[in-house]
Amino acid sequence: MSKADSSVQRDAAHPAAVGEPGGGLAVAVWATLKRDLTLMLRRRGEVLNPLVFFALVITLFPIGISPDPELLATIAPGLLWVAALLAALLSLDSLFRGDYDDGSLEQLLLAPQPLAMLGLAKVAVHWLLTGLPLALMAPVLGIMLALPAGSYLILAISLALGSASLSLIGAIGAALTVGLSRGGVLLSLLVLPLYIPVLIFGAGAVQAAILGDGAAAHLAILGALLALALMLAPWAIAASLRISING
Amino acid sequence: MWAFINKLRSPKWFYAISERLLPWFWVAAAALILVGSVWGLAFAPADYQQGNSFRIIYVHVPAAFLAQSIFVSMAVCGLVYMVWKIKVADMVAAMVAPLGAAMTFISLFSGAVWGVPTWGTWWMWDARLTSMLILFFLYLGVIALRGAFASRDSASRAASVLAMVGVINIPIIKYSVDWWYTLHQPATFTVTGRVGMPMEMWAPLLIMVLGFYSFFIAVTLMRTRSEILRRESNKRWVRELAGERH
Amino acid sequence: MAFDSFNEFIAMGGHAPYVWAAWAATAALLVAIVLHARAERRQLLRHLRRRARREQRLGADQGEAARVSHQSGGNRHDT
Amino acid sequence: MPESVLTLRLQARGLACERDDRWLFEELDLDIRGGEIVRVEGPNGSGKTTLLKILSGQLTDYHGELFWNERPMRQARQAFLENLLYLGHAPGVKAALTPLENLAWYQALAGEVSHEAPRLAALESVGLAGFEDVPAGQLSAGQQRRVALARLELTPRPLWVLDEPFTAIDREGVAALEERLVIHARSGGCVLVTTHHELKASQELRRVRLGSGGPDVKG
Repeated sequence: MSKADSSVQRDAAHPAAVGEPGGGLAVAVWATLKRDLTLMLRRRGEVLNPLVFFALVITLFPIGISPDPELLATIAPGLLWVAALLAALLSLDSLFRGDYDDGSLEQLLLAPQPLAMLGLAKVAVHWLLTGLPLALMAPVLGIMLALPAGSYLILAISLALGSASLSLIGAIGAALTVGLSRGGVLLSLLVLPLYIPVLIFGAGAVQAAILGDGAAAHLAILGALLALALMLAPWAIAASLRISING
Repeated sequence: MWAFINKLRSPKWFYAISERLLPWFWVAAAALILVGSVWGLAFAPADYQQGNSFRIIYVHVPAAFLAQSIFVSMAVCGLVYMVWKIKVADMVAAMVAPLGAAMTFISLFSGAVWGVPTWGTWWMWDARLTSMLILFFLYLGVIALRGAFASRDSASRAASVLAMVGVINIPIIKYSVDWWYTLHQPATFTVTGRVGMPMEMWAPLLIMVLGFYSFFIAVTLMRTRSEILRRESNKRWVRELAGERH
Repeated sequence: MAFDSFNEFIAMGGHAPYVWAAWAATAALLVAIVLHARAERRQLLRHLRRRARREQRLGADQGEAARVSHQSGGNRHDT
Repeated sequence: MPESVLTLRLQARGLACERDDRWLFEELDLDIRGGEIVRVEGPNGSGKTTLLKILSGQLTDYHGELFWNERPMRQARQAFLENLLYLGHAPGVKAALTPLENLAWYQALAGEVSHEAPRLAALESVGLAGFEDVPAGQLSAGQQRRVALARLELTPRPLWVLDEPFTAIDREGVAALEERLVIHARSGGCVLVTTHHELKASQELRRVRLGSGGPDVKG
């Protein structure tokens, strides 16, 4: 007890002495990354669900359309991209919901760190455990859709790049709807139209690789979209979280 | 400038000033739309390729213009509301959203009907129509989000943020859809926006566009006035206003 | 005038269904928007006026009493 | 009194909060200094939680002005947050993490690099010794609340804003917490609290009453 009391007085006299600015942010962001990763890895089902969903949706298409490899090959880039996009959307609703329900979100808002950066850490975890695995899994499903050789690497790279933008944009929607009891469907309605540019250039990259046009331009545009999203989305996420916590 | 912003803070002031402006916009809207319609339907020459079906342009293009402008105005209102906490701005934003969705619908519907004589099909994934369709979904998202909150203040803020996010995305969506379309373009020509349209064709179009804008302003003023009364119904000036008009 | 007769005007060079469908739908929607705005305003004013009358009946003192009566008795008198 | 007390001062001038055209409270003036326990009272729906959210910097759409150590809140926000510890209705404890992991995150969130020893000590002080590595989801509601309360010991902050901190805690825990609040105030800290539990009268205790008749501040 006495130790704590003496430090209370010290801090009251020198408010700035608590936590060094600059170093403190790195510590907080790192701890948030670590915490969210630990949380997700303790509930492995939630990490696996989007991947299983991805594989299932891809299985539906040959059954629903035709097993003809030539036909599948022409639509494979778009199918893989759309299915991955929907799979990433699936896990978006839970991005902030757990923290909202148990009160951690309030604490996140009151941390003496920029909320945008802490939100970014949470989005990064979402990408690491959803977007990245989807990108790594896509080539395997590409084989099942007879995706022409030479486009597999581009498929994985475009998905890895694009899904980072999707996580960032989607997090805005998740932050806006986290205070609503049934925000799930609304979230898709808000977010899907905003996903379209990423889809166009992502699927376009794979298409271009198949045609042998070189996908560098597409990947560059995907990178530019990601840079833009990285600059703007964290602020929108922070503002949205502040709105939701007041709801 | 500050004085003006401070005046805007008062819904009562907006209510008074809009009462004087409103008739002018109604008159302008009615006159411009009437002149533009008669001119466009009966007097403008038929298009050498599309014949008379091209007259759909006089409703399709003004609606499309308005649909985009309304989204921008909604985002600007959202920004004004978030930065200066001017409630009238949020009321305007709430009132224009359905109007914008309606305009998007008109432009989609007229575009689809126009597609039959031009392309021989009701729907073509034309760049403009596709962008319009996405815009329609964006409108539905903003309207749905505003309706989903129990607290009106939170709903207003959330809708403002979404409108601003949307307006940043609209040019990106538009350019990426244009690019996507040129990549997959089938061998048809785009229906609107050709260069070298003669004056007899674009003059009525201009008049119709102006008429639609006047209509938009008039409807927005009118509905915002209603919204002011609704939200301020417990304020004294509204009570007095209601008391006077027996 | 781009047409020689009224019948030609109506026929629109064979494109009549499309041109008139697009124009009619637009006109209908614009008129509906205006009618809705008007109905909304009238209903609101009627509601406000009814409330004002009710408050005048309820008490000569319009200030505080009126507000209280509205808040507590709104449902009772609305039927 | 040590000099440090002078530097802890939270003021509100003409504070008013309107939510959806309803005034929760108006013209509220507060001057809270170190060494005080301020209990915010009022019936349900009188805006107690909202007031605490405003005073803890979560809600920003209020009318009136807030000052932290004589500086407007807008400018002093960073310094204010570095001195604040807020515990809300929900304990903010992750069910899938152990109490130790929960505390580690909170400590890092404050920007402090730390070791396990202070966390263990904090858990022990709230009677959770032996539960350090049990996932919080397996603890009772009262024990989860205690994990949150361990933060009072873990990160020394002069200003405590506590919304119903006595919820779900047993009688001994209530007594210990109550005592802890008094000790905190006596050592120069400040406590802002809402609770249905009747606090023992002490010279540090002040009451702020919210209600339909408007706020009423008693010394």
